Amino acid sequence: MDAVIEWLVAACMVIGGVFALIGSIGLARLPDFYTRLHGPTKATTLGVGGTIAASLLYFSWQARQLQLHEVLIILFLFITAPVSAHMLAKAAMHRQLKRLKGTRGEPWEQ
Amino acid sequence: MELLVAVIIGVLVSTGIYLCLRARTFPVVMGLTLLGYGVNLFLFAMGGLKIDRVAVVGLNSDPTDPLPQALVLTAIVIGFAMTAFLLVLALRSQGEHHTDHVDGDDEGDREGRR
Amino acid sequence: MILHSALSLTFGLLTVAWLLNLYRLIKGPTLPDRVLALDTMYINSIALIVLYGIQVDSKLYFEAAMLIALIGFVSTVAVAKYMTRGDIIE
Amino acid sequence: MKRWFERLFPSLTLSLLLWLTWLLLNGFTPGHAVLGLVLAVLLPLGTRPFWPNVPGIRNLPRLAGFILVVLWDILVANLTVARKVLGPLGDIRPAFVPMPLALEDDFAIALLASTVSLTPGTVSADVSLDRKFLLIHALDVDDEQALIEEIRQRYERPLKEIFEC
Amino acid sequence: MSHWIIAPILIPALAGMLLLLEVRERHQLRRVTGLLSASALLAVAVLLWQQAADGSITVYRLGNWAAPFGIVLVLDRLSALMLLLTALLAFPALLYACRGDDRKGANFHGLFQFQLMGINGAFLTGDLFNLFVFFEVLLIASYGLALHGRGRARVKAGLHYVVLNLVGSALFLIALGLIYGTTGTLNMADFAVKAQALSGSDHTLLRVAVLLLWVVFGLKAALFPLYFWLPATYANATAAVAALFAIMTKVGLYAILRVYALAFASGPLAGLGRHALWALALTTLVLAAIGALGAKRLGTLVAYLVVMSVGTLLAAFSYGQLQAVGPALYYLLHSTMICAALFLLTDLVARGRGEAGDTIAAGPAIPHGGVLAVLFFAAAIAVAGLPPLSGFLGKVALMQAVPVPLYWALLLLAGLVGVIGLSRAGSSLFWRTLGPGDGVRPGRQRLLALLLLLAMVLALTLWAQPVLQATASVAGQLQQPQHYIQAVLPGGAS
Amino acid sequence: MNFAYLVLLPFLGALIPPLVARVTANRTALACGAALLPLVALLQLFQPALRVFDGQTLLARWNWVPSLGLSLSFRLDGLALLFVLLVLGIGLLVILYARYYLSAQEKAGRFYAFLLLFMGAMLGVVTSDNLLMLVMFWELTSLSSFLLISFWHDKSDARKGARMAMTVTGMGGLALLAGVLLIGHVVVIYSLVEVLISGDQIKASPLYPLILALVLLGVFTKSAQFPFHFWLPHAMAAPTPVSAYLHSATMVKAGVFLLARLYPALSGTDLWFDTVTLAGMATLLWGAAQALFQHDLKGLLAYSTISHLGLITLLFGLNSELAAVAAVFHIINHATFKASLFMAAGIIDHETGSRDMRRINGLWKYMPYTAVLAMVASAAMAGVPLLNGFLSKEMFFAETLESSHLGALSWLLPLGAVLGGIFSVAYSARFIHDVFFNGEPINLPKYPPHEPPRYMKVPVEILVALCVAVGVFPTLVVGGLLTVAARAVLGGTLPEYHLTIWHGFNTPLVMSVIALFGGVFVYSQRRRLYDGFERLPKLDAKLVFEGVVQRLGRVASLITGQLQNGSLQSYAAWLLALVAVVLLTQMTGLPSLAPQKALLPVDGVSLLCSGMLVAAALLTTLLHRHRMTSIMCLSVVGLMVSLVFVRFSAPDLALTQLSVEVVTILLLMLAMYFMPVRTRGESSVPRVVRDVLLALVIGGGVALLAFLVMTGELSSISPFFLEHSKPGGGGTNVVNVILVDFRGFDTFGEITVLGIAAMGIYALLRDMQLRSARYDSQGRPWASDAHPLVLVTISRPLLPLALLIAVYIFLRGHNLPGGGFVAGLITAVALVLQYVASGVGWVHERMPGDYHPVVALGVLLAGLTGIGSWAFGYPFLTSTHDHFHLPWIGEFELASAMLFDTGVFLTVVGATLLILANLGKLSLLDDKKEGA
Ligand code: NA
Ligand code: NA
Repeated sequence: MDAVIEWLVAACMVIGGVFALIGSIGLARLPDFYTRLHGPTKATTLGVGGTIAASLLYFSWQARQLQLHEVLIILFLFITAPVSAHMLAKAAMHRQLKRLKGTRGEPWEQ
Repeated sequence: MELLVAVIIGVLVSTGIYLCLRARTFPVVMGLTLLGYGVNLFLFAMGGLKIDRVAVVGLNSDPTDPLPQALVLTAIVIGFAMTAFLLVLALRSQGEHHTDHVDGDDEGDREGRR
Repeated sequence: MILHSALSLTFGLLTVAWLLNLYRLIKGPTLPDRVLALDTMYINSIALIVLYGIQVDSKLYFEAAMLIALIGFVSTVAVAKYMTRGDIIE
Repeated sequence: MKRWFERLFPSLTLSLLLWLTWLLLNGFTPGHAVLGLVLAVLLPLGTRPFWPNVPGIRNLPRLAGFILVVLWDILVANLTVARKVLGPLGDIRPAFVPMPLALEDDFAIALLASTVSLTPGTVSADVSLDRKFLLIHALDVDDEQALIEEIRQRYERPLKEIFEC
Repeated sequence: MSHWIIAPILIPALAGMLLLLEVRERHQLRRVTGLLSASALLAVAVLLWQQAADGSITVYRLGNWAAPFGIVLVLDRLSALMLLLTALLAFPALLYACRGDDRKGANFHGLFQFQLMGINGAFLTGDLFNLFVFFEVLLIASYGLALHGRGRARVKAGLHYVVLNLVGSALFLIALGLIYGTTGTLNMADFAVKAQALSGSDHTLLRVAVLLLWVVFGLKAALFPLYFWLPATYANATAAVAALFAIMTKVGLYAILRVYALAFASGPLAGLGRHALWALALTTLVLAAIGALGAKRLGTLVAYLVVMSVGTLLAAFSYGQLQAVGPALYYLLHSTMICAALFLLTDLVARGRGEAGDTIAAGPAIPHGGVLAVLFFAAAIAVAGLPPLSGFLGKVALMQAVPVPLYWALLLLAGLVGVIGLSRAGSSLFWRTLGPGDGVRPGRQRLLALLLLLAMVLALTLWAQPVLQATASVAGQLQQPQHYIQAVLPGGAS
Repeated sequence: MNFAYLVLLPFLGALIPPLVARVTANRTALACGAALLPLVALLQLFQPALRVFDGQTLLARWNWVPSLGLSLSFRLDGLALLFVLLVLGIGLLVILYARYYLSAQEKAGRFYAFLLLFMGAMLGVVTSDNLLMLVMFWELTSLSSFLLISFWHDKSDARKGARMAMTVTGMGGLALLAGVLLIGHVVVIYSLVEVLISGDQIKASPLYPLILALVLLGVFTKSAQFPFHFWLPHAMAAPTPVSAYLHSATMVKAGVFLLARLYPALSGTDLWFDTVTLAGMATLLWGAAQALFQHDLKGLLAYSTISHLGLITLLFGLNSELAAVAAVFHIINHATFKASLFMAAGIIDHETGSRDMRRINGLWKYMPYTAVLAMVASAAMAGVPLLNGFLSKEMFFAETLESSHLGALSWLLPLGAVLGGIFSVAYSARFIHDVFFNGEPINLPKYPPHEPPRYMKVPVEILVALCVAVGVFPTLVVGGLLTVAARAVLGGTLPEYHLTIWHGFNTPLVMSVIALFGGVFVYSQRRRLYDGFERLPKLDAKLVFEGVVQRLGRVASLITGQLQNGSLQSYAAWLLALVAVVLLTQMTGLPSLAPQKALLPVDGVSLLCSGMLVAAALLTTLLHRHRMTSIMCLSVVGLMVSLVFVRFSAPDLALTQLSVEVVTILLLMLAMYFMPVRTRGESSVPRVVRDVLLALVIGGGVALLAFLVMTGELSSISPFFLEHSKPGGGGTNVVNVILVDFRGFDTFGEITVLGIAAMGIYALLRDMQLRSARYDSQGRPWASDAHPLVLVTISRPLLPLALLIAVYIFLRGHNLPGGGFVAGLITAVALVLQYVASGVGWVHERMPGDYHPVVALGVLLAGLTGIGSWAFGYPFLTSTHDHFHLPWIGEFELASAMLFDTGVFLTVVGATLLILANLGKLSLLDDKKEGA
């Protein structure tokens, strides 16, 4: 049983790390600001989510008792991170940042 | 690790001091903030570095020195108050002098005039 | 044991992520890019702190991570608002 | 009786959320249950003027379903977006997609915008000043209309049911 | 148990908070609150001086924690004397401000009270980090006060003052860190004990720490090359504030004296930095005299006189085995009072001359300037060290105590420079008149405040002997740090 | 009545004239008021004078500052009596004279007050038994002289003359002070009683040359001895009564008085002879020669005074007892004839409106009576027989002949004396001839001149009468006084001397005759001499002095300007350079850098984190001109520092740092609205090099210090805290217990700082004028959406959630990381978020916008918690804590420290909001956005 949980914790952790990395790769690699904006959402959701899951499992397993308080981190992040992204998108549109060629649709006047 | 922290402190203090010596209020504020970080870390380091030895009674057998931490806390708060004051003062100065030069005149570098 | 390896691996992944954030922060080219990079760095730090908690088997660092999750976005919002309105409190 | 209850809990959802949060943080002990309850009453009461238009939840089971859907979408979308990010960049077809809003409540609109942003691949970039449109930036989309329809189906309609109907 | 010892901190703190609570800007109420607090402070200071005068050292353990673990307040003769001086200065300064200057900006009375709290705290505390905290209290309040009112010059000077002191605070923390890192304590008495026992690299580290402390205190005290901020700051501050600031440099001097007397008057680290302080003090004296000679405004001239007094005092402090401290403290009392009086006088003159202000040049005649001229003449005599006022007595006392030709020469030359500068200023301001101007005559309340300060100078002259005996007793106590240490650490060092 | 009270009478009397002047403008009444107390003093002097004539020395003494050796000690011996008589007698005459001299418009009350002030000071000088007291009165004479010279202070000449006089004599006074202190150092006591009998001790002391030099500096400046004579002619800008009184009869005699006074203590050495004689001779000749060429009546008299003072000095310098007697005698004589001459000059000035002898001619015709008086006095000055000047000059000639001190060059002395005599006769002749004869007056402002009012002549008459009386009956009139005075000077025994008019045909008489005829001859050659003098380069002492003072001022300004250049960068560089010096000088002596304990191993994450921190710090610095980027980099630094705290077991610090970080960014953003976004580079290369060097030295030094401390062993007071935290403080989080209990007083101060900062900021922000940018950094108008829907809607319900977290953080703080400060910051940030999202107006509709009371309540609560412990008999801030048990809920603990922490919480919330909200409101004053 312990080994299973240990593997589970490890898996969650690594998944989290991988998605955090992918998000940051997106941030570094994607061609314009608007596409880069999609990167961090990964880090937020699955990246942090994975590590939180790992932590949750780990401490519950350690204490032999469900420890859910880490969920709050995810909760807060889910509340706040979209606001950041939204505001940044507005800022970018206001600044009329260059879009990737071929982007369909128009950003709005701010 | 101690060396690493020492280097960090050194860099923070150096950059802080360099910025404090600039001619505009903004870099001075930035410099004082950096200097503040450096000094706080310095003060923090005075108790020695320990990993995962939080000074909570009953958690660790060999807890870290709590006193420098308390001092740094006080220093952080005071530093924040001072930074805020300086920043507003910088604005005030700019309002009065119509420049953000620390000496209130915008004739560029004073050394040229000597 | 597996946990230890996984921790090391994840730490490695996160630090590489950090480096990429720093790269974007330096490179820019625009201010929104930099703010985004900083924001991401903060979020990656949450993961890092949580992992560190697992590593040292301590829950004392949880609040730090929670704090970032709760109020870290305020600075991003402030900068974003600064960019669009100049005036963040109006 | 009812009015007394409403006055004590201007928003039951919020109070519940606070109480749960408190218990999550401190553990499920009797003492904290009481203290959490006190806080769950006092804090919303004290900050009542600050959230004038947060609507009550009319359909709790629908909310649970909605959350599950979103979580599932996040998981799936993450995988698709990961492929895009790691794959060749020439393939991606980003677009700004203005989506007409059926929601009328501010809070519901904000929740929709947040949901859109949370699911990888889309970011809600703006809400028109008249609250009639949501501007979505999508990382890779070939049919804007399909995207709009999907969002409408999976998020907007449930939200409307949860808050407005 | 007696709690009087903490009253000099709590009274202004309480008054400050009440003033902060008073949001409706009822000015008379604010003035009454401020003046009541200042009067109460004066009463308490007298009481505490009486308590300390018999040589007893009172220790107040905050939180009931024994030194060196908790913070202690220590009342000895030196701290009692400084408290008394502060209270004596604060009342007239506040009285002066209450004639209208207090309304030239927000929160004047609150800031004034907190300034007093900081100063008194610095004089009372027996803990080095707590000293830092009170330094910050008095600094942040002084920033606010220095900028009270309007004016470009004031803002520029204020900015310089603030930035330099922020750097100073950073240095202070470094020094404190080193002190803790080497001696493991923050209590002054405990530090004095432990400092003696250090060796090896800790010894060097402690030297650095203490020298940094001297730099920090020197910045507050306005020592060369750290005084450059002072003339502009003081000359541009509101008069009552400048008058109160006359004590500020003395806080720096006090800190040097306190730490030095406690830990470095004897033992293996004896005389740490003494020669450097001596040299810098004399340089300060010279440069301040030069500054006074070249001053173009009366306010600037007075500010340089403040710096001159700092050089004079610090040189005396750093001479020999503290044997000149008694006379130096007398001179400290004198110079604080007279410089404060001169700042007020400068303001009255500037008001009387209207547009011309305190510029040392021909200007409009001062309405009813005769009184001011007489007072200026008297104050000039006192500050230049001419007979028969306390300046002369102080100088004689210092010269007798510090028989060093260079010191004598510089002291006398500085006096001469004072005579030249003040006579030039006085004859320009009062005599080179260009007919009536738009100035106003000095009001009664302001004159009263000024007269109170001058009366103290007169008292220092008439009762020079008892005062000198008192300062000698202060010095005597300082020369026996073991009593202080014994009182703070009855069970020995930690 | 004790004679010492006499000295105080004039000081008291100084109060009378101003008081009288308030009642009446009557000049006679004023003069009477002024004369009253001096007259009383003079009359009261009779009794003590008799005792002095009996050979007694009267002493009186009050303690003042015994620890300085300063007492109010008075002595009345012969010398003092002589001077007291001069001061009071001539003083009264001058008051009488001034009654007529001053016009009705002049502020006579003030004049008399100053005059009496001087009189008191001068009496103090001459009756001092304590040398320190003597110096005090000495300086007082300078000060009162300053007031009197500048009596007509709307005249530039008067002001400058007064300042010059005071500067020169004041400087002398300071030197004298040093000299006196040195005497005190040698003799231990400042009383003349001791000093006068300790002459041998003083002269044997290695300090003697220094003492002599300093004392003589005082003497020479006061008595206008060459080369310090230049101030005296310019003091003639004073009203003539002042010139008559201070600058001929009394004050300038203070110098020679001191020579006489200290004669037993200091004279008798070669050094004394050389300096005093030489200075006297130089002054005698220079003054006499200059006097002849003065066209100003008072100028002539002034230089003549200088010359005569030189004569007296020379006599004292001769180290001969008889010479000293002659000197004292000449002091008396000079006082009488010179005072009367000044008064006469004043009358002439008064009646003609001019003092220029080139215009004043032939006054004999218009004011014969005055002319007679002036001519007699002039004759006395010239040393004409049957007048007092002749007698002392004879003695002077005789003494110069007696001295053999100069050896083969001894003849120089009589030669100089005769030369001086010749000039003396010449200028006296000029005074008589050029004024009263020599044709008709030219172009006088007042014409024709008349005799002055009757009583204006009385003082002159009295003085001239004295000149004649002494000249004819010396022994009778002045013999006794001279004897006692000279005895006081010489300290007991007197040499044999005879005050007779006729000593027979001897060399001095021949010298007198030569002087008389030579003088007349010189005067007859005046035209040629004047022409020659005109061709000499002129040196106006006043111009020179003013020039020197101004140049000093300029140089001083220049030096000051160099250091005090108004540049913050330079001030900061000085400060930091001093720190660098400390570090460089002290760190060289470090014994070893080897760590004393095992170092912690480095791991990859820490290394990378540090690397990023360093990079971010460097970037913050390098990019500081691109301000927003710099701020972003600074944020990274802040984040990394927080992580360092996490890493090294300081979660409390991490929490604090993180929340402060957010508030700081808010602050910076608020400020950036008004600040330029970018600036150009403006530091020169040398400046950058300097700053980099300073930064490296200090940064390196601090790093080294940190390393040494971290790797050293430390035994500190901390174990106490770990041990007592739970039992004593009732909390397990030791950091928090330190903050709210062990060192709660620090925290009390700290929150006070925060509160004050908020107050100060509020004060600064009020009526601040700032122009905000109308366009963003790229020149576009600002976006129109001030309150984005998503932000607004999400922020609002976040508030209760954040408050809940704040409560959580607050409550656990005592036992686990957290506490009032962090809780306060979370609350503040949540509230500020409302401002950011919904605007000031919206927020203030929902809660009061003035945070002053919150701050005050916070600090007050903390303070009152502290005071609360008084009720239990414990000191301020003593904490208490206890466990409680509630049914159903369980065990919980309450500590008074939590109340204190609530104070912290409130202060932080209040202060942060006070700062941020008011800074935010700043833009409301500036209506930049239309339709926003
Ligand atoms: Na604003
Ligand atoms: Na003539």
